[in-house]
Amino acid sequence: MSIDSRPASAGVASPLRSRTSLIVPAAVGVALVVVPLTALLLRADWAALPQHLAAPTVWPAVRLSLVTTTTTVLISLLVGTPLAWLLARATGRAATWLRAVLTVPLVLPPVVGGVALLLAYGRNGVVGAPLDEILGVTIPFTPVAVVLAEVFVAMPFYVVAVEGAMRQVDRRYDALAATLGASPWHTFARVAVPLATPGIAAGAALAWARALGEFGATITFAGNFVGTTQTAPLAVYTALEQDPEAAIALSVVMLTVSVVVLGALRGRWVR
Amino acid sequence: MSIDSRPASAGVASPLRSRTSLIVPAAVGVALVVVPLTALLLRADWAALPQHLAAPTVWPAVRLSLVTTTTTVLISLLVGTPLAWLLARATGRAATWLRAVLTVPLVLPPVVGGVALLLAYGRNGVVGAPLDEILGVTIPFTPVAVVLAEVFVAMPFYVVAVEGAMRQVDRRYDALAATLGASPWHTFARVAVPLATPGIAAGAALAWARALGEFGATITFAGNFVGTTQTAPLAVYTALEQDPEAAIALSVVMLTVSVVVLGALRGRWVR
Amino acid sequence: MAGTSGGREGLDAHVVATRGTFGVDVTVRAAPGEVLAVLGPNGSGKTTVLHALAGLLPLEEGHVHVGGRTWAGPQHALDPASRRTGLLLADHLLFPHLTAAGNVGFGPRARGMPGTAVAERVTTELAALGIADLADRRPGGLSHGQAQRVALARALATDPHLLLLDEPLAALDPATRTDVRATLAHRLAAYDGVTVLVTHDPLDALTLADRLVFLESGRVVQEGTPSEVVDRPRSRYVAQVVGLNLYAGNATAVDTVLTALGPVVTPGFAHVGATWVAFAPSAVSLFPERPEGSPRNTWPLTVAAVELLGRLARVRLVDGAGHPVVAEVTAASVTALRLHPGTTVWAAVKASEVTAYPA
Amino acid sequence: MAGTSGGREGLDAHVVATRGTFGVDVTVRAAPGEVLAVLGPNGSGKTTVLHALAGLLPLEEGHVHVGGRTWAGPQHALDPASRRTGLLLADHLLFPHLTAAGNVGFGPRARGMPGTAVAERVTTELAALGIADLADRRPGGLSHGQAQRVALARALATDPHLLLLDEPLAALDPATRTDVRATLAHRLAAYDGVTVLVTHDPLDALTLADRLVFLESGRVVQEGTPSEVVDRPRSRYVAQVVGLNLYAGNATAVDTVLTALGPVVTPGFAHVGATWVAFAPSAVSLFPERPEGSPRNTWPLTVAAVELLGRLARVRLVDGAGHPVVAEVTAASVTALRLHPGTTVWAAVKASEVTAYPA
Amino acid sequence: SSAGGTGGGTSAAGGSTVTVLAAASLSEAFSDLAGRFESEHPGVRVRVSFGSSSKLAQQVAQGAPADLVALAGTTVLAQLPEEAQDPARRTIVARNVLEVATPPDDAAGVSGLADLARPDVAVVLCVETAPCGSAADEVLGRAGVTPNVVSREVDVRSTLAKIALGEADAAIVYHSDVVTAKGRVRGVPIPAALNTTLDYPLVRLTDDVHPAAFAALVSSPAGEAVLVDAGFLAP
Ligand SMILES: Nc1ncnc2c1ncn2[C@@H]1O[C@H](COP(=O)(O)OP(=O)(O)OP(=O)(O)O)[C@@H](O)[C@H]1O
Ligand SMILES: Nc1ncnc2c1ncn2[C@@H]1O[C@H](COP(=O)(O)OP(=O)(O)OP(=O)(O)O)[C@@H](O)[C@H]1O
Ligand SMILES: [Mg+2]
Ligand SMILES: [Mg+2]
Repeated sequence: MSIDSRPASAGVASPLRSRTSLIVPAAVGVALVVVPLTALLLRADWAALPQHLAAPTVWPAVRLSLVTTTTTVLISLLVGTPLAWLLARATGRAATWLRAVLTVPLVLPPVVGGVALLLAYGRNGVVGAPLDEILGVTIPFTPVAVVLAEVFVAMPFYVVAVEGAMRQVDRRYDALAATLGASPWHTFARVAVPLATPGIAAGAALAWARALGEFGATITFAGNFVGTTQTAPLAVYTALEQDPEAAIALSVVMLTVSVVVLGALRGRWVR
Repeated sequence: MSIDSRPASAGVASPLRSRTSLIVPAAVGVALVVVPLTALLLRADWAALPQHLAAPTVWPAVRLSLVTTTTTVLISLLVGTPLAWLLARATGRAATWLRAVLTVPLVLPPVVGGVALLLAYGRNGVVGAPLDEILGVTIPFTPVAVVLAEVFVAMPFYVVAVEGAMRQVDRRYDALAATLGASPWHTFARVAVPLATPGIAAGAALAWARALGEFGATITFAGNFVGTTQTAPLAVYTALEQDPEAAIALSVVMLTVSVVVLGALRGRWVR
Repeated sequence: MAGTSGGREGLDAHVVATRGTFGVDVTVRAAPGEVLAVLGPNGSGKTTVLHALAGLLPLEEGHVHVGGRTWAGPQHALDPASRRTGLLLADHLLFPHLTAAGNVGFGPRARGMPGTAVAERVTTELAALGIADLADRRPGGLSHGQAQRVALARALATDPHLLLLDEPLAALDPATRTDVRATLAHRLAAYDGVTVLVTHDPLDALTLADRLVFLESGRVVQEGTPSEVVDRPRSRYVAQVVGLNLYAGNATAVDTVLTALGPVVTPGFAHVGATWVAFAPSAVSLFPERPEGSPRNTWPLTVAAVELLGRLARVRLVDGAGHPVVAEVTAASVTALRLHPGTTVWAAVKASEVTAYPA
Repeated sequence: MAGTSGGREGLDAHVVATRGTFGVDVTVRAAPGEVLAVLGPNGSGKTTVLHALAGLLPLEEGHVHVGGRTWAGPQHALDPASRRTGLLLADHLLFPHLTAAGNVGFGPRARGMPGTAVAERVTTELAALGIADLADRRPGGLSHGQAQRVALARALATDPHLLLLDEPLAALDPATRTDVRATLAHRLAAYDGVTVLVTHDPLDALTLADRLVFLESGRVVQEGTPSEVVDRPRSRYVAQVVGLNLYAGNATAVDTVLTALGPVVTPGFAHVGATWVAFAPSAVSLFPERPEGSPRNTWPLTVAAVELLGRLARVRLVDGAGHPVVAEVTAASVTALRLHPGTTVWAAVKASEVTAYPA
Repeated sequence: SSAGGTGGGTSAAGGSTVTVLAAASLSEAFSDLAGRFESEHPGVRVRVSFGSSSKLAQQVAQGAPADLVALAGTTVLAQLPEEAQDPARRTIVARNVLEVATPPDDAAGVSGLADLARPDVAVVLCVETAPCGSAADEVLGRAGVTPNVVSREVDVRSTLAKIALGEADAAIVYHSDVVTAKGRVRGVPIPAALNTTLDYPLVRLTDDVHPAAFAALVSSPAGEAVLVDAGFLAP
């Protein structure tokens, strides 16, 4: 029997003071994020915006960003969700340390992350060298490198967030599913994933956003070639060197796109 | 009555195939992260490590990073937790859009984030100008600026992750707490926070890691002054210019610290 | 709990609320200190009414007045935290992160009671329900019945103005149930607020309640004191719960009522028209042949089911048209009469064992 | 469910397990098709035993053999998914994200049944329990009793080799309970696996079970067929559940047993030494003065509590040393004798109403 | 008395500080010079922040409390506040020329600009908007070479990383970058006729004494020597 979540209050809200003690810090939190964004919007050169957007590099960069970030999120979902689930239910030291290792890309300055990717998948890399010699495949300077860089940087966010959410799924549901004959996979797909949906949505949003903003690892590992590896943030950065106004205009557009995408998706997805 | 979570299986694990279908993608996920890190470790110049670490800029940078990231996490906890809770329980369009706006700093290329912070809190900024004129306080190029930059970049990760976790807290517990006379604050502090602990821990880890790795916004907004605003990633960046080996050595140390901190903290905290 | 709550004017509520496609429209009233038992089939809206009283479900219409104060009215509704209710939910919902003591102390602490007073109160409440030794256990380490007692203690510990108990004793073993029922009876007798008790157990209702309210499909079908209800059930469901055979009929003569079973002879009554006829299962005797002699009501029936309850047996019978009659006979007669589903027997009820009252 | 499960050799289990500081050490055996009811006070380990059988709690020692296969032994234990159990938990735990139909179909689907067969099976199961109309409802939209029936359907839908039911009927209203009990009795009669049924309701146990097992503190205190247990309870708790007064005593003469209440005269028996003495509450008559005449057992007692149950009343009495006696009298006698806590009365029990059997 | 910045300068109570913003490529030389200055002027601290020139310009525009800013190239001067653009406030302290960089093993066998046109030589250049990028385009145009460009890197660091790790076979960077890379890349000079020069202006944002002294040190022969050691040409 569920308790209805609509508040019964039609008017009076008596514990106002207590509500204030939540709203004030929350408002501070909002301000810390919103004030700089507002400043950016206030100072943006709106008149020149159409002209900035007409630049030939804009559309390829936005398209590449959308494609690669979507791929990154899909990879995270496919590969990160089982990982998060196994970690959430794992006990013991090995799991603890694996968990910590997976957070390393969050800590690594992205540029160093890019170097690490080069050392791994580059022409002389641990994996890249045999790949080059045997299959003749080179990864750097291709869109695949962009995706690899984004996955490296963003998937850990997804895994950490989803693991937290999966941990919150009552273990009794797993156990019950097992008695009903559900294999681990069935339990994962039919019980854990649906019950952790809010966390998965949050994790996907985090990963998508992080991938969309990814800059350092991409530039170092994938390079910056219009149409192939120049994502939106690289375009912004490139513009920043010469014309900060244009860069700001571009980022404002990027933000708008992301707010709209996230707002629309999450509003539909969650709740 | 809780179901014991220890597996009853003493040996045989029959649905092996099904377990494999979880383990294979999870292993791919681990590999995507671990391979580049391993490459980094393999290529690091271990012999020169002590010498690199003895550089006079290392210790101030590490100390500043630890202080500012800890502050950032504390601010996120204090301010972001109520925010996440209110968002998790809010309905309606306003909440949906606020949620989307809060993810903007994840998307913003950090350098643009730094510009936004300068536009807001710089001496000519929207908030900074009055602050300077009235109180004589300037924020940029101080450790406060480092914290502001880290909060701007990292807190959204915390809020998004914790909101997901809070959503998963059964609403019936809130309702029940209310009938027991608990004010919103009491419900938040005594029910929502403890029940969402795994998510909060995950969120804090994300925010801490993101803050520790933060580079673009900090260098733009706070500058790169040894001892005052040069955090570990900035030190790595500066070293990278002259001596990539030293930079890699430094990052390896940074990683080790972060793995140890996260491993130890989360092992104790969660579970 | 005596003297702690101000229920001078008791409870006066008219609850109109919906949950999905289901609606309730129920009026409940009780004087201060009264215990109101709410009974009814599964899904009849009992829990829904409790939730509406607690403020967890908004009223669409109606009002809730408790102790002279308006908790909910047409304009205005207090939120759950501002109502002083003690709510026990059927699926107890203990806070999983708090110990038994933490759960029981949650309400007092939330209402600002100082720490030492809370600890004392918690000890008292747990001891009264025989679970003092479980104080430091988390809900995960409690059995079902233990958890339910903790939840009961939690509801009682808030000094509520309105105590709302949803199946408080359902998970208790019979011995504990007797003890807790006695404890609860004692507590409720000393309590000057109103208690609304949802239960499926007629024993709980009869021993604890001053008045019974029966719901079906979100509407009240009968209410009254226990003896009124037990003596004169007015719906098949109520009759089943209090353990009577009940038939609607039409009074045709001073002592005969025409029912679906056929004419039933009664000790006599003083009215005409629609009439209820009731008799106890134990008043039904079964015979292999049509009996001669005093019982004036006899019917040929077919056995539908036999339930053995130790030395007694409950026999469910139906007439040709499927109207049910329940008989209670000794286990010995079951063997003697070879009663099993399908057997045809004669049932007899003395006129003096039949009650008849206007519908 | 007939013929679907291979419980040819029934259940043979010795469960030694711990949960925190609590341990169970229980042996349960049942032939194929048998229904075993497990009863016992709250916290006696009933649920713990079920969990161990289902594989949710590891055995520390012992074994579980079902239908000739070893589910758990000293070396080896199947995980829960590889055991074919149908488990109903006391706090039903429906999957909140699935509809009633989705919950019931979960097991069949997990075991690889094709979609259309699942849908058919689900419809059948829900209809049998009278909740076909709730198929598309999520657990949040079900009442407590409705949810319990869905959970029961879910357990039954898996064609288990071992059916484990933890208080399956506790949340049902009396009318539904009777119906579901009948349905269940029907199902279980046709089922060739073993059913272990945990319940607090003697009626469930007596009507559904072939054998009863009573647990206390994680150990078996009595087991046997319903009539063995009802006739000859061997612990105070068992006696209370089956509704008898029980005293341990010592046979001193051919027809007298020395108990805590004093000497009790019985119809006679053929042994000496430790003896149980039992009589029903309804065999106890109450008198304001010491009665003369046939009853040979009389004691002066003090009323501790009176529970009115409609036309009947249950009176709890204690002797000078606090030994309890329960009497069942008519509500009329309660008024006539002015019975209320503190009244002193004489209780009488005819020797012919007393049962005595060796301890 | 200031041009765009007030600086932490001598006006600050208790010990004076000179705050310098410098282009990342100057970091080794300016760290060295700051140390020298501090030992010559006890009680005066020199704080140097390194970053990309455009970022530094932006920081100054937003009121960074700096006394001096040293930029790579003169184009970003336009982003400085108007007062700071006064030519009297700046001195050119160093110059840089372009050079081809290859991995140390030079597997592709690059011996001059012309080799960059070979299809088997993967070339990385700085992005057009960065000084090293526009300059490289200019040089290549002058030489009539169309290279096989695989990436236009946003800064020198990532350009050099590609060469040092062998991901690309050749790049065009500044001579000082090759010197700073200390053997991890090999430099191939570009003939002066084709080459271009990048000027490093040092802009005085305040008029305090210590900053002026530091600026003087940078322009002094000793300062010049340090800069030349770091791969720059004397102005
Ligand atoms: N979302 C919904 N949509 C449709 N009907 C609903 C919804 N939620 C609840 N109901 C129905 O409301 C009715 C009342 O439920 P309630 O829990 O009040 O019953 P109850 O009398 O407490 O029953 P029980 O004895 O089983 O606890 C039930 O029939 C239930 O199916
Ligand atoms: N973590 C723990 N530490 C100590 N004791 C525990 C723990 N978990 C469970 N117990 C105890 O184990 C005992 C057995 O519990 P179980 O649920 O099996 O009882 P039960 O017979 O099913 O009772 P009920 O009729 O109330 O459902 C209980 O007394 C409970 O308090
Ligand atoms: Mg209910
Ligand atoms: Mg139990």
